[in-house]
Amino acid sequence: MVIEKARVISLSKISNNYYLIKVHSPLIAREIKPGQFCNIKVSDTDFPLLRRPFSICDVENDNLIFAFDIHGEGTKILASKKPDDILDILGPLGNGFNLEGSYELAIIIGGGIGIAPFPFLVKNLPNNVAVKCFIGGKTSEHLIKYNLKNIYTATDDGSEGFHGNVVDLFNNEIKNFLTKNFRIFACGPTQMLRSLQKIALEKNYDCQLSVECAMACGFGICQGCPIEKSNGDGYYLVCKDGPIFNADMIIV
Amino acid sequence: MVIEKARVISLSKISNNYYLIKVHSPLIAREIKPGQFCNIKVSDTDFPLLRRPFSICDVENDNLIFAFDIHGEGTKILASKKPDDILDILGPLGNGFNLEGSYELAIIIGGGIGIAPFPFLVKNLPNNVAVKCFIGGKTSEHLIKYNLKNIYTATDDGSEGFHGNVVDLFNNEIKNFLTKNFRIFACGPTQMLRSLQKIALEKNYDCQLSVECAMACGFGICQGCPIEKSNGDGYYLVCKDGPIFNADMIIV
Amino acid sequence: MEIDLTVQIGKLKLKNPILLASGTVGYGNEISQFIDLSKIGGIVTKSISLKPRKGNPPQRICETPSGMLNAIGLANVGLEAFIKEKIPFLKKLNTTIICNIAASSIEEYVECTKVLNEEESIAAFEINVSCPNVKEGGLEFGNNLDAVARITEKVKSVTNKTVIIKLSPNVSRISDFAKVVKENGGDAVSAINTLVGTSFNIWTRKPKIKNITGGLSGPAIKPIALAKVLEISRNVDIPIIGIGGIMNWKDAVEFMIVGASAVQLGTVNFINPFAALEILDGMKTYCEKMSISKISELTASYILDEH
Amino acid sequence: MEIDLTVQIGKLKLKNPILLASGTVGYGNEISQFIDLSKIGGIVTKSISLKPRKGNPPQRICETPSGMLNAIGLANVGLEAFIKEKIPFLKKLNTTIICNIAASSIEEYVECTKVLNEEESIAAFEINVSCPNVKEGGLEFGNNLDAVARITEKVKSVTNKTVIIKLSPNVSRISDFAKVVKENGGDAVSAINTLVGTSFNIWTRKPKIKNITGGLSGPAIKPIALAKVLEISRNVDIPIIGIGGIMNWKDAVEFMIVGASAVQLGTVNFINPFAALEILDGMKTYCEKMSISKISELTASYILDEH
Ligand SMILES: Cc1cc2nc3c(=O)[nH]c(=O)nc-3n(C[C@H](O)[C@H](O)[C@H](O)COP(=O)(O)OP(=O)(O)OC[C@H]3O[C@@H](n4cnc5c(N)ncnc54)[C@H](O)[C@@H]3O)c2cc1C
Ligand SMILES: Cc1cc2nc3c(=O)[nH]c(=O)nc-3n(C[C@H](O)[C@H](O)[C@H](O)COP(=O)(O)OP(=O)(O)OC[C@H]3O[C@@H](n4cnc5c(N)ncnc54)[C@H](O)[C@@H]3O)c2cc1C
Ligand SMILES: Cc1cc2nc3c(=O)[nH]c(=O)nc-3n(C[C@H](O)[C@H](O)[C@H](O)COP(=O)(O)O)c2cc1C
Ligand SMILES: Cc1cc2nc3c(=O)[nH]c(=O)nc-3n(C[C@H](O)[C@H](O)[C@H](O)COP(=O)(O)O)c2cc1C
Ligand code: FES
Ligand code: FES
Repeated sequence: MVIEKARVISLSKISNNYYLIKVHSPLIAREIKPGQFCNIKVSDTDFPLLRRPFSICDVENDNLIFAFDIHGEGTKILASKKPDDILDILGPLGNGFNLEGSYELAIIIGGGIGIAPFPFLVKNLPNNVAVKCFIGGKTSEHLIKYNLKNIYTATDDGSEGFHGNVVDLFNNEIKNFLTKNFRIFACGPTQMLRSLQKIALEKNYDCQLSVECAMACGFGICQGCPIEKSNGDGYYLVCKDGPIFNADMIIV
Repeated sequence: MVIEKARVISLSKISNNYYLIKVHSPLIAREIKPGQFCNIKVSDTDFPLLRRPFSICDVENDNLIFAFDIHGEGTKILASKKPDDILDILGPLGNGFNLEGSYELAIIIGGGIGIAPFPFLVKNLPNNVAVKCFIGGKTSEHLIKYNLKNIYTATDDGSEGFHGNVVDLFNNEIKNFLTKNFRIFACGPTQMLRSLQKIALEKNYDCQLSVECAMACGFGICQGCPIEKSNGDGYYLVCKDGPIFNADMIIV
Repeated sequence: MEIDLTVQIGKLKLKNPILLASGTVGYGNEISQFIDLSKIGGIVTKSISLKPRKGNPPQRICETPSGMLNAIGLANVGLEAFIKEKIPFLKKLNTTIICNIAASSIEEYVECTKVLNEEESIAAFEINVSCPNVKEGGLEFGNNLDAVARITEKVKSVTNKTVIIKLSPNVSRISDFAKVVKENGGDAVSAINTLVGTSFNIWTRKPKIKNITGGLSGPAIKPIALAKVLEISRNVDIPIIGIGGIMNWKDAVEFMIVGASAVQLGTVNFINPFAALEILDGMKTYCEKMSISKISELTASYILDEH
Repeated sequence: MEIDLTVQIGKLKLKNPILLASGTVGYGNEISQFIDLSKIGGIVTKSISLKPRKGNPPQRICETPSGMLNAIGLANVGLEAFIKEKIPFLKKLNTTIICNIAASSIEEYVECTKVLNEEESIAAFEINVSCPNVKEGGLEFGNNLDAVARITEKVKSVTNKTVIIKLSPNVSRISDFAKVVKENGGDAVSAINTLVGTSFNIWTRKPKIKNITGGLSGPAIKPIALAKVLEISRNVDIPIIGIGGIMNWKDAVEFMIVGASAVQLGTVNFINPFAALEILDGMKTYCEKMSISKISELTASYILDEH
């Protein structure tokens, strides 16, 4: 965990209001693992006050790549960055995905910007593991396929792929993979994670969820990011104990 | 008095930490008179909260030119503007210099960034009026001669011209002009205006001072910018009754 | 879709919930060069005192993070000049005029109200008991329940117009003050006035504001103001005018949701004199989106899943 | 030039005036990965209560203009685990440990202090009477002079270590509270804790913070905090630890000028975990520039030309 003043290399708009930002950040690039995140100060003034958390989307040598959509003030400022601007980045943070254990197939489920952590995850999967990507979005405009393969798409408006939400799509297709020993990696809106969690628990699938919540510090000192333990005994901290949790650990 | 979204045409560093910014602002350009000022929102966020007042330095057709130095957050942001950025400008504000009446010679006295209002003033003087400019600064680096002629310089460190402050320089030279019917226009640090005012009142010179003070609105609704009347009966508002006052009207 | 924007403050019916806050638009003349004041709910005049006040010496204001401090010192033309010089102009604006009164004694409040009550053009009174400069034996009226009770009762006894008491936020339980206002016949409360703050120059070690302390306003105080309005709304049944850090229509809606029947815009006028109309438009669009036909339905529409 | 950075808080001597505020650095382990805590004045632990508290459900925090709201709900490991698990680590940091205690009854304050008094590594106690969650019959201790008086007196009676009472800013006259602290034997006060605030989602009409209201911290509250510290400094002769919105060394200096003997850094730790050391360096340079040989000379060095 370090703070690095990272130089912006490029900012590109991938579609709709989704952006990719690439920054030179060797120290963090060396350390960071799939599913971890960084907490970024998007301005060098006190506005906005807090850092903004973003999952690591991809790593190219000494460069970090983040995928983001414009949500409010902070991401608006981030989207206005130009090459050679400096970003103050705190990371790597969080636990990251658990890639250990025996599974032949990685099933990725991402809703909207929720695909952000997966390009880097796919890169780091054991060689013998196959990948299927389920990607959902409001419209075809909202589907992000950056660096992903074997893609099944779902759109709420039916403008591309399955007409409906990505969890239903997954639920329809899963029968084709039941023979395989698979692990699910999912990230997206809370609603999506809830419905997926329900299925995963019923069928008790091996399933890891990347969750989001408001954060101040991102490294465990403010206790601002609780998520309820399924065992009833209090809360985990999303920034330290998460953001990746097995489906059976938490109440999304 | 209007609010105009003005496009930045150019930003140039003239010396040390002095800058010129040129913006396309036809409505204000048509209206504004020498000695008036504009209240500028330097960002499109709520930080910094208040507008920043700047004297009109020059007008070229539909363009306004402001001269400024980096003082704090607001001017730092202003100095980071790039062509095609948009500035939110409120103006013209204030009374402006009084150019009426009979005088053959305009004596300009400016300290540091205090010369800002004078290029535009000189342009607008009656043709038959001659001009002498007394310019002071900490060092030669701090002397701004932009669009000014007939210049007498003074520096605190003696690195250029008279070794001392610009008011003393003026006081030494004035004997050469006493035959003439002159009017003094001055702008600069409060200390400078005070010492000049003292002389002007003693010798009762025709003298107009451009004063500064903290402002919120710039157009008379907050009452945040008082300056004491010399007649003891309360305060003028610098933004409405000023920023230009005859030396005998106020207590600087 | 036609949205009913009118709101009721006691006997007073406003065209819409947007008011301009006292001391932030003087007597309307400058701001009226930017916006047609007949389009908004009304304007609250700069605090009027019996005699003219020249106000505090400079420096009166300074900027703070997302806020500003002011110590204007209630500079105002005084009752007489207000009636002679200001009211005639205010009338022409054909907007609702709420006259804000400040005083240093209960008698002065009563005296001012009596005189101004004769002015037909004045629709209501806002009694400023919360200005840091107004003291009674060193104690601020605004922080003293008995003083607020007496002022409300005495002022009400000399006018039939709507009386709004402007509360101080510098207290532990603002709802206790709203309660005494109600008990003593006050028609409404406005909350909040500025919070006491200061700022020092570290090189001179002197206060940036000559008066040493000033009143903090602007976005910085919005969360505090919202909590005060919500506290009143949950504890006292009295119309509330919400004030504090409103910069855009979202902020105004937020104040109505937590309990305000109308809102006042202050500091934002200094930065964006068009704010009042922009905010009004934004609120209309919001009501359409949420298919709210009467904007007054927004008031205290908060949803709290408690216990 | 060698500058004496030490400051005195009652019997407690600090290496320098920079402390980390309660609840903003947990028990020191995470932040110690960024800065060497032995270099700063000390660390104030997250409020400890007799029994563990799991804290409030999410959402616990939200950002506001130049500030943030929090309602953590005093989540903490409880007295026993604190002693068993946290103190051993804290010792290793060799920094001054100030233990912050929160409780829901006077007895609980006394009980906690008694037990923790045995821990040599604890240099002083900061008694949090000002946490919005700590109530006595619905009334906050921190807003009740008698309660603060009794807590101070009772806690002092069971320890000889320095006792600092952390005051609530949600009161009319904070100096009255500092006075009773002094009268009842308290060694110092810290000011301020967070201000009550709220924020609502205008689309769901629900509070952004599950607890409905939260505590406002960050730069937004700095002018208020400075005014509170100045008020105490001008009215009561007791050491003050200044807290509220400190982001850089200038802010820290400003707090000392208005009366603080030391300062605590809170919210800034979340944004810049190096802040404590950066601020310390900045203060040293400032002292050199101003040729101040003992940093304690800064305390209450304000210059007010009054009347
Ligand atoms: C572990 C983690 C990983 C994330 N990864 C990504 C990513 O890879 N790409 C991406 O686009 N977004 C990601 N997010 C969400 C991202 O942090 C928010 O979109 C962003 O903080 C919004 O800031 P804003 O100023 O634009 O929005 P505003 O609404 O103006 O922000 C206001 C406050 O709310 C917080 N906030 C608002 N929305 C969220 C949210 N969904 N999650 C957490 N905090 C929020 C902000 O941090 C800020 O403190 C992630 C969030 C977390 C917790
Ligand atoms: C009528 C008028 C005309 C001016 N013309 C010019 C000009 O042509 N060129 C130029 O460089 N400067 C000019 N100034 C000064 C300029 O407004 C300040 O330098 C600027 O506001 C500083 O803002 P900041 O955020 O960089 O500094 P900060 O110190 O960060 O500003 C903090 C607050 O203090 C106020 N403030 C700080 N210094 C001054 C000051 N000297 N006068 C007024 N307010 C101040 C700011 O407006 C802001 O509200 C003028 C001021 C006035 C009143
Ligand atoms: C410069 C200034 C002057 C003010 N003068 C008065 C006044 O005379 N009477 C009064 O009741 N309130 C006065 N106020 C308080 C405002 O009416 C309002 O209550 C406060 O500013 C909070 O709202 P805001 O954050 O939108 O500015 C003044 C505020 C400012 C900033
Ligand atoms: C997330 C958070 C948790 C806090 N927890 C505590 C606490 O447990 N006990 C306490 O006395 N103060 C607590 N505080 C208050 C701080 O110690 C400090 O008084 C306040 O945040 C103001 O300082 P700041 O503006 O520098 O943050 C907390 C503050 C924050 C932001
Ligand atoms: S965000 Fe601060 S503890 Fe998790
Ligand atoms: S700056 Fe507002 S009245 Fe002059």
